Amino acid sequence: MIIAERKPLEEIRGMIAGYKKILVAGCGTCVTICWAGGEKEVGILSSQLRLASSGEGTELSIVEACIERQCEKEMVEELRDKVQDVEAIVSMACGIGVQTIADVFEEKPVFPALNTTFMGMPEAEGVWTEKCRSCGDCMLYWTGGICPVVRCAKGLLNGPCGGTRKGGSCEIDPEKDCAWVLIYRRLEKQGRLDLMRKYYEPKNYRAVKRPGKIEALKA
Amino acid sequence: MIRGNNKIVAFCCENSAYLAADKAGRMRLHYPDNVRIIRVPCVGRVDLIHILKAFEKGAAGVLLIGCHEGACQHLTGNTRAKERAAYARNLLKEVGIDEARLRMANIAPDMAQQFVREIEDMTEKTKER
Amino acid sequence: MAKPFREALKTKEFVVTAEAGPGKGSNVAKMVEHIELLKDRVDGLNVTDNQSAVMRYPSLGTCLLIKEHGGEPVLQITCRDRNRLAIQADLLFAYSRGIDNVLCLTGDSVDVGDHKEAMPVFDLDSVQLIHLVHALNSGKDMVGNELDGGVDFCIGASATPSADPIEPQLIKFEKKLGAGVDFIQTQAIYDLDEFKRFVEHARKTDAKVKILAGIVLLVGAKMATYMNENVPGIYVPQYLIDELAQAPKGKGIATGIEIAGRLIRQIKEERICDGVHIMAIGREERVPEILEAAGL
Amino acid sequence: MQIRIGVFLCDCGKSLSNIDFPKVSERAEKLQDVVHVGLHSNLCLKEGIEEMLSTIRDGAIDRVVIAACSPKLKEDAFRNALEEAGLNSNFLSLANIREQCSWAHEGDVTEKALELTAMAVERARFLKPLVKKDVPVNKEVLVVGGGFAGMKVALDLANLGLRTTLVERGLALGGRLEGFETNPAVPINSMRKAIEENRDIEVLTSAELTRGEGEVGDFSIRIKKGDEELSRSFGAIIFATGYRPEISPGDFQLRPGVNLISQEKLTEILKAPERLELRPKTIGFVLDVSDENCRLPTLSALNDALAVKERLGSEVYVFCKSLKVDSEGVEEVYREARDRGVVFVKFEERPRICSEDGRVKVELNDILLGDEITVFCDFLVAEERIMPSEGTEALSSILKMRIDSRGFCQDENVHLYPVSCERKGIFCVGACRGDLDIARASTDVAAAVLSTYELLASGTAIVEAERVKVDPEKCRVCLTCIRVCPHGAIRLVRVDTEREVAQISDLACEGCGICAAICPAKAIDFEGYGDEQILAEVQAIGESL
Repeated sequence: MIIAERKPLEEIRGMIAGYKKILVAGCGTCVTICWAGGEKEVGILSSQLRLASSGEGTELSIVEACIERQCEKEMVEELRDKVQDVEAIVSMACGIGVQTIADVFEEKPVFPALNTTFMGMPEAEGVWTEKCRSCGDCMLYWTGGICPVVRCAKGLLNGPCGGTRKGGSCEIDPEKDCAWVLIYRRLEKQGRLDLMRKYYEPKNYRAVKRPGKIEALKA
Repeated sequence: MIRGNNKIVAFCCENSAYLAADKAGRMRLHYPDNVRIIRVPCVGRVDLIHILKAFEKGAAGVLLIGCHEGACQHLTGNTRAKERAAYARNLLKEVGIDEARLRMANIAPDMAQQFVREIEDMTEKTKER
Repeated sequence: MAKPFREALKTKEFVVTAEAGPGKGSNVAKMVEHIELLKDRVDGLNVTDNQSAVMRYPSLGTCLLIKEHGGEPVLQITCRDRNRLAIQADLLFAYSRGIDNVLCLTGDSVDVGDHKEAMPVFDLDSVQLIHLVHALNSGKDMVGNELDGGVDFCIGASATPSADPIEPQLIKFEKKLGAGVDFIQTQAIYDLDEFKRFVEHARKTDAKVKILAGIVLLVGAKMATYMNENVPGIYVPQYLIDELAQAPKGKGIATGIEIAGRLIRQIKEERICDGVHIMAIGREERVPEILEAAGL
Repeated sequence: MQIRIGVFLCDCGKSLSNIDFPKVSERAEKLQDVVHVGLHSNLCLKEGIEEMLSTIRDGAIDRVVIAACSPKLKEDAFRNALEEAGLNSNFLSLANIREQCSWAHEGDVTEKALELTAMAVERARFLKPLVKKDVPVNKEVLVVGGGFAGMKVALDLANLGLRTTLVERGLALGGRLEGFETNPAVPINSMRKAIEENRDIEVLTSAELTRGEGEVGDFSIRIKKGDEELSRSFGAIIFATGYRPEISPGDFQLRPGVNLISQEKLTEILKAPERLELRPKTIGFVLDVSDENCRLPTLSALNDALAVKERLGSEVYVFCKSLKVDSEGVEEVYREARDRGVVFVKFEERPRICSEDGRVKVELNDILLGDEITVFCDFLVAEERIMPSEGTEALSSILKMRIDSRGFCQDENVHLYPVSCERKGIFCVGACRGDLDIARASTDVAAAVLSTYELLASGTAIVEAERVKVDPEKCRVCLTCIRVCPHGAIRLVRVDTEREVAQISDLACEGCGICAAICPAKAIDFEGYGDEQILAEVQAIGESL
């Protein structure tokens, strides 16, 4: 799932400065689940924007909306009526949703309210961690299902760096586990340490041509 | 422009603060009449948007009053409310509202005086607004 | 003129190298001073590459300076700041200017340095880097294109004998040996028993590899405690910290020099490994005293 | 459809003199959807209610706002009255103009009374009916732990006609009390026999819980017995997993050995005193070192002291700080021990204990004598610390219930005392929830049996259907509510062939609204405390009327 985080209010206000009527559009999928851009967050941001502009005595009227998925052109179409009445759109979706809205409503300025951060999973209530960097060349089969590309701070492929801290945490953050210590422990448990002893060639960074595009075989 | 109404909105847990308010009345512990109590089943029910809307409406201050820590009938309601209040204070700061206008307090059902003190404190704090 | 480092590795019984840390800025006067001071007393001057991810005068440039002043440079190269193209190009340049010793390192994370917002490259890791140098040595670049004018590098790698847990480190270390290295330079060691076990392990995988024990000069009890708490893979035993703590005020560094000298002497006398690499971080001018204390 | 709100003002027998009721009445009439405003003096009395009901009927009123005393006093009565009038009992909105208005402030509070009434009216406009519904509950009960408390629960429930399954991980029923010196003696053997003979109790020994799903009224439990895994359903679960004694040598300067012995070891000695080479001349007990409120260790030390006197004839010293004798019958045991010559020595500072010439030397300041004394004992019986049974943590995580900071079942929360836990339908009895003696465990059993009986006996439970409800269309299945519900009342349910959504169990829900506050999709509505209802009240604040 895509994980995002809301931008500071100041930055969002800077983008919409001068617009008097805006649409704040939430997205009901990934960013709702990661508490960044769902219906609840649309309400909070809108309320904050109203409070801030009334505090300054500027005029701002806000239309609130939240659709199922902003990354689908057809679903974004649902916003058309509301978009017609506003001067600008603040999208609370990931970068994909923002661009989809911008493509569909080309004539209106679209501003991102979130920073799209990574693909991850919920670790606990309200805590998400990055798990995949979509390298296009998955190697989880030989690392015990633990991705060194994303979970090792340096993305090393042949084992830990010398920075592993006492007990097996990462050089850059004692709170984070060294991915290679985790990989070692899991492979050891599975009796597959030979996988870790193998040499792995430098990674193919062209596994996916960027910008990526996939055309699935037609069934 | 949102006009100020000088009211204090107190979200009161019906297991503690609401009862303390009733008791204050029975004891005739007179306190400022600008407080508006909204009864909630647990202070953990209070959502960020409730707090923000109260300020949008022009409230001078917002209080979340729940049970003492460790004594929430729903275990985590009051601690969640505390975290939420801290988060809401950041949201308020972002819009230029004095964070002191939002406060989370913990009281027991029989603590009428404490309830009155909370109201008086907040009234005092928000007076020179 | 110093004897080539690779020659020393082959022929000398006890090899000594010292670390040279470039400064920030284009003024190389101090660097030159250190080079002049040390070039004839050690078998190699080993130049760090943006050490601790702090931007400095380049390793390659410093190696050239050493060459110009008649010293024997060892080029450290990390995977942090350059992708595979830049690394190969730098190596070709180095060799063309007579720099033919290279120490292959992963590199500290940019998060610990002074340009924390930089893009960490790590296109390759240290094992892959060793393979890359071998490819160049064989006259080809890493994708197999012929080189017009090959190279012949003496290849080194690092190891962390005091890491905890040690097992994953040893696996990676074995991969480095498997890739083929001429010498190993270790992280700072203080506990010789532990170090002996490490050497024994290394010899099992590669009996011929030369091992240089890392010696970091301790300047006081505070530094020792700090390193124990903050520098991964370094462990200073309590009795050494006590010894430093007992030193009279201002004499901590003297005690540190004595400790370093004692360690080196013991390594040499007991033939624990093939030499030492002295890291007198920021106090290169004290290296001669360490050598004296070690009886070298 | 047009909402018709009736506002009923009550001046509490004309006692609320700082409110100008005619003015409130006059202005309340202008509020949106208000079709009637009435002024009453004693709405809470029978006549008052009847008057209100006839007004409701005559005026075809469908939402009722009562501005009167605190809802904590008469809310239920008013709701019942609404039902009598054929209205849904949820169509009531109260304004507390007595305790929180008239009585709370000095001077005229007409404006505030008016605003409180307006808030209640605004809220009333958003009320939706709540339907009461019977839900079936499974009448079978799972009892975990076959010690004294577990056996007693099973027997008592069976006597009340509820079938139980008693799961014990050991080889046989009996638990820790077996062989324990108790006074009065606990008839473990006859209890065991009664259970064996009772057809309403199924006993599974050498069995353990492996999985637990569902909520009160419908728990699905997997039980592993040998190689077999049984799947069962229960309406309620009672935990009686007991405790584990632990001596902490760290509490003393000595390691447990010949001279410092455990209570368990003493029990062994007392069973076969003839095996001792030498009759011990002096035996000491030390209490209250790790925990001043130790009840079980105190009780057993007293019983043991008596037994030592009787069977070994030794001199007995009990070194203690506060000696908890507040449990039923313990005071008598204490008196008897004193009468029989057991010496109690009270200390403030922990005694210094060391080994000397093969005996244990206890040095302490006797606070009654006010002087240092030294006692040599042949044996010193160490106080045991009462710890949760092994596996308590695993078991509680299977059933998604919390344990307290010491690892006992049941959170340290006053609302849960004595035997409830945060999950409805799960009860904890006896020493699994702390240092409880037999008398207290028996009280627990009675409480849990009564609660279980009330919950399950009729086979159905009345709930307000969907008071807190997840809108399946809006649910994004982020699992947040499931993770945050303190009562474990929410689970994923398949709504159609493809989609699973969160669903709240009406029976297990305790109505706190934490889920509604946190749902990032705003998919959870809480009738009575829904967003639009709370915000309606907020909206009405400060509106000039």
